[in-house]
Amino acid sequence: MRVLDQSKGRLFTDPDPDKARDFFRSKSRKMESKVMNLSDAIAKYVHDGDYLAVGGFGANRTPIAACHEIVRQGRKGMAFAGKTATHDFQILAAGEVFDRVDVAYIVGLEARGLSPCARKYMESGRVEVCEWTNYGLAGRFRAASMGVPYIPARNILGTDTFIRSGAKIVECPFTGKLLTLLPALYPDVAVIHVHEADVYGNARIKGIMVMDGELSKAAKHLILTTERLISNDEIRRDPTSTSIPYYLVDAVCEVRYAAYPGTMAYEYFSDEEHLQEWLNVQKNQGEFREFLNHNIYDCPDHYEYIRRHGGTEKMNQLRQKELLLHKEISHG
Amino acid sequence: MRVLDQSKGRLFTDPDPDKARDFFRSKSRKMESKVMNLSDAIAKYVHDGDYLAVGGFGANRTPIAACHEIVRQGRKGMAFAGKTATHDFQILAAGEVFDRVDVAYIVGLEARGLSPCARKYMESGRVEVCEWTNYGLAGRFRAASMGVPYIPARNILGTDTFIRSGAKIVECPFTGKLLTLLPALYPDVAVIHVHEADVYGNARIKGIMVMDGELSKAAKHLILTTERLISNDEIRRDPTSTSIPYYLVDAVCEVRYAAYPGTMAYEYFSDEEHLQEWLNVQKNQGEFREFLNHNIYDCPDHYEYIRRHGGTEKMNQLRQKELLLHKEISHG
Amino acid sequence: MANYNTMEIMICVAARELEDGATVGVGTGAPCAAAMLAQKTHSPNLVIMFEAGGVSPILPEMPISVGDSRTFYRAVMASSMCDIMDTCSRGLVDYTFLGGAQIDMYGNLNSTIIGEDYRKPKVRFPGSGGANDFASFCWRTIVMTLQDGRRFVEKVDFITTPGWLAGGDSRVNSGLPPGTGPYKIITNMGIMDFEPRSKRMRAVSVNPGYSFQHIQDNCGFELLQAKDTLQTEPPTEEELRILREEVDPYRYVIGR
Amino acid sequence: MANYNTMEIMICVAARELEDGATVGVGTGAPCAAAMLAQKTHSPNLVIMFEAGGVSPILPEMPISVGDSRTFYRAVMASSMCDIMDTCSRGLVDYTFLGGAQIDMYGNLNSTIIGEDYRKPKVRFPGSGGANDFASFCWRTIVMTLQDGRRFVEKVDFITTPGWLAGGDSRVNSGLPPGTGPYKIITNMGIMDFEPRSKRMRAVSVNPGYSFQHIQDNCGFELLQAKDTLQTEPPTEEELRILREEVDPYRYVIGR
Repeated sequence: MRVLDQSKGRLFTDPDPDKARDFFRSKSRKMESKVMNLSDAIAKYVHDGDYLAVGGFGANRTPIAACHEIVRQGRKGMAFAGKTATHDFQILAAGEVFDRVDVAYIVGLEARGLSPCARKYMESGRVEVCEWTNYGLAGRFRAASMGVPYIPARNILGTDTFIRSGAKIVECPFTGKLLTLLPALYPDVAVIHVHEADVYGNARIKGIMVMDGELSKAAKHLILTTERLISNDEIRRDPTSTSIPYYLVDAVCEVRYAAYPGTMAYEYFSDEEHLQEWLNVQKNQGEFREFLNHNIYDCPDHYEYIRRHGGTEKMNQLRQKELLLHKEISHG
Repeated sequence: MRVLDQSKGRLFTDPDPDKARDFFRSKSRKMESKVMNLSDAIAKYVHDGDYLAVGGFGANRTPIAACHEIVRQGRKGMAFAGKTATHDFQILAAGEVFDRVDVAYIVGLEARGLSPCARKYMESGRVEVCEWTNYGLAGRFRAASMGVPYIPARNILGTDTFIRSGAKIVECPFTGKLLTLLPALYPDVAVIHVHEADVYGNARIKGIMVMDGELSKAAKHLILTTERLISNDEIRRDPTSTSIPYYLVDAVCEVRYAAYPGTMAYEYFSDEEHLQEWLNVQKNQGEFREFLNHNIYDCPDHYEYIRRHGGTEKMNQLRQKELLLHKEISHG
Repeated sequence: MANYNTMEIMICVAARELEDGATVGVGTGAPCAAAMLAQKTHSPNLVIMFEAGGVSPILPEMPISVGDSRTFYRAVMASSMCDIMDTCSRGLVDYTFLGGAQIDMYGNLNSTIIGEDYRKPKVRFPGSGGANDFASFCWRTIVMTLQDGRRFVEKVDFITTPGWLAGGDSRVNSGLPPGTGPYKIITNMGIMDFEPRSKRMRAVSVNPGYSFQHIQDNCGFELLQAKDTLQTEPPTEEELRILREEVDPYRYVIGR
Repeated sequence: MANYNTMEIMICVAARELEDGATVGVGTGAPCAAAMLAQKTHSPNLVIMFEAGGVSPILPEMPISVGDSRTFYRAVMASSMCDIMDTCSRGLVDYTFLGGAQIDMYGNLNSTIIGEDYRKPKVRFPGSGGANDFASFCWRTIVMTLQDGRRFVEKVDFITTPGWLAGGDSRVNSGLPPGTGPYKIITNMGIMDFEPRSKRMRAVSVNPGYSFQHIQDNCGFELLQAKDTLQTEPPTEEELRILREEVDPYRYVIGR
């Protein structure tokens, strides 16, 4: 099983499972309340230079409130997992929070277009990049979640994506086939937004998990934001529905609408107008600075951000849209 | 990444993902009714010589009805995944259905004791064995489910379990650590018992999944037995609760109490008296033959087996026990 | 003959490639519209999978994101990225639809950077997303893109997503699963496939109003031409009606 | 002094090893009883994990199987074997309790076969189950077994589950995660640990009514003896009351 090809990208984290084991050995397993406010959680668990990953996909179930708070607190020099990072990416890029990125998908907002500020930052030469794919990053989290230094896969073979990754290509000792080895990625800290959590961090996600199952296990520290706190009794009533167990979790922050202006399945649909405003305002540097002040730097918290964008009334409209009630209403 | 140690066990299946891909390429993805009776499903998808795996763990959510039917139809020369195989194992051993076994846990019924007939068969020299562990077999299914020829792990190192397995030990090219490589296991056919399924095979399991998520994806053919059929509309009402998607499934058989005399979580508890009867009767060869005739060979189907063991009244008692109602009743 | 625009013909032509009972991994936009159109015309049993986890939803409208809640609306399963991509890796997914900023004669796609200095690119694009994964695992990759000499280039600046790599047997020799690879390229001017031995791009069908020369003039490398180049059937009235009224009534994809 | 039987003292002694807030992977029977007893005495926050997927249930009674519905009754999560064992592999699980048909001076366990011909064993036992996995991954392995010269053997017929292998550094050199290994052996006669350098089994505490010599007489290899061998505290009235009334009222494990 020879190493046949070596990539040129740099690993921003150590894939050594024994170093991770030493960390996890000392992590508390006590079932005690971890409820705190978001700004305290970010202050406590997100540090300059840390490797950060956030949950969700695109602007869906993405912890936007946490991204704002990280920018507001002025974190710098972080590494970031660009795993279909869209609106989260442009927020963090606007704050120049990171200078190293593992890329699967960045700078774009899917069908909505590309983010000028994110592109400019990525084209500045100030950000070190290592290239992966969505499944590649998911695989790296999965390797970490399994406590092994890598898992094999059959993607990125033959491409420049491989050359600019930190993967290796080897020959399979069972079959002789060429395999990509995806090294484990243990983020220092991850933030995942969930539908429901108890005070200990037992949490439920409804709908697609994306790669948050793997991420929640790979991360050394894990902050949950939750649409609502629920009782431990309710968690225990239906253990099949638990998506994330409490012992992975360091902080539980109840932040309603924390994925706004993105979508939270079954709760609220994305605010497409505000997302377009985000993209449009970036064309003018001064306006963008003012926009960031208004929405992030001078905005004390997510409640105020929601208030500035229509508050409960707007959230109700987005809920109607999410539940497709707007169609029934317009037809009714 | 050299191969440092080579085990002596034989792989009963080919870990080549491309051969599996060729099979899966031709497997139908049409969403059409797959409802059939269990004996037809076993006749159609379980063949002499095939590699068989069954779902559940111990005598919990194990497809006992299918095991009876396989013995009743006289399958021979099969290979079997002995993944905490307990009552299922002694049934299949009584029928001498298999002659090759991947072992994690066999011949025992956990706290209930060891099965004389299963031990005798395993000590006869007529069964070829390859040694693994529970996580080892789960890892082999996981590798298959990922479409890769192996996954790395850190178990079975240093032991005779490794020597008698079909694993390899290599040096990790990222960390220099020694790793076990667990080769992919694609069973020819698997049977999994579920709580609810629609006619297409979209299925829900309540409570622990054990390794049935991985197994359902690894198996080339998959037979579901289900406590009850539900509508596709109900499946689509709550896609978060789907455990197995229809495109993995070849046959859907509604068989109420199909895990009896084992436990089906939230439905019925195990019939410990009948399981003890199973163990006790094996001490006498003639009595055991008669017992097998009564319970399997001369028993047309699982409905009759249930009828011979107390029918609906007994099932109600086991339901009360499962839901701990017997405690409330005795205290009431 | 019906009136239609560039996007409409591409979507209609792409939809025809998807036979009933097939599985397809799609992104949002044109690929999703093509899959929806196929479902509503000749392939009611087409199984649509989204990389973020949605399996076989009953799409109430065009999703905006590959992971938005529409992608698992009344789905048979709301799963995960690993589950979907594992399913592709196991060989259960027949088709995928991709695009890219650049494509070369072997169907290799670039969606990463333009420029020569990787560390300081002239233009930074999003990167692979799930494209490299889908193209590595799914049996047949279909590319939908506009016919344009700046897109169809001699050499892509960066191979984000594998096509036939350097042609011939190079793709299978790289370790990518045998039997996979680019299948068709669908543009506003025509349909290309790949010559079986060399794996070079080859025009096989020309859209109404265009000739092979039009396609070649809007292609930055020498195109092969199939012996019997076909005329692409234009979108039917029925295809257009379903596309406009049922698939994309708000004209997110087909434009206004 | 309270009356107690062999099983009761082993369970009480084992329970004391589990500090509050620790995680423990347990099987049914005595290990589960010990964990439940610890929860109900000094370790209310002890987290019990079952290999089939149950996490931190509120056990209404002794489970019969590691996978029966009691193991996830009012649990915080009903998970899977891969999830539980991955969690062990990541280093999040502190303790595991194991048994076996044979154990040697390095704490290696045999639960596979007795006999010299592997292909036709004299006795076939169940095999590893999850024991090898737990012992490979969890930080501290505790073995509960009866003190018996046929169990404590010079050389086990088959190393199913790793102890310190050949002693010294051989365990870590085999690639097993550093910092893991057998921690204590709890028998009806006493408690053993392992001498830190040689990794040979060493008596550290003698149960009431027994001496070191009793233990050595019921051990098929030479035992080391700790400098200050302790007297094991017998089960307290309170421990026995909780064990008999709350943990195992039907006396499944502690016997009648």
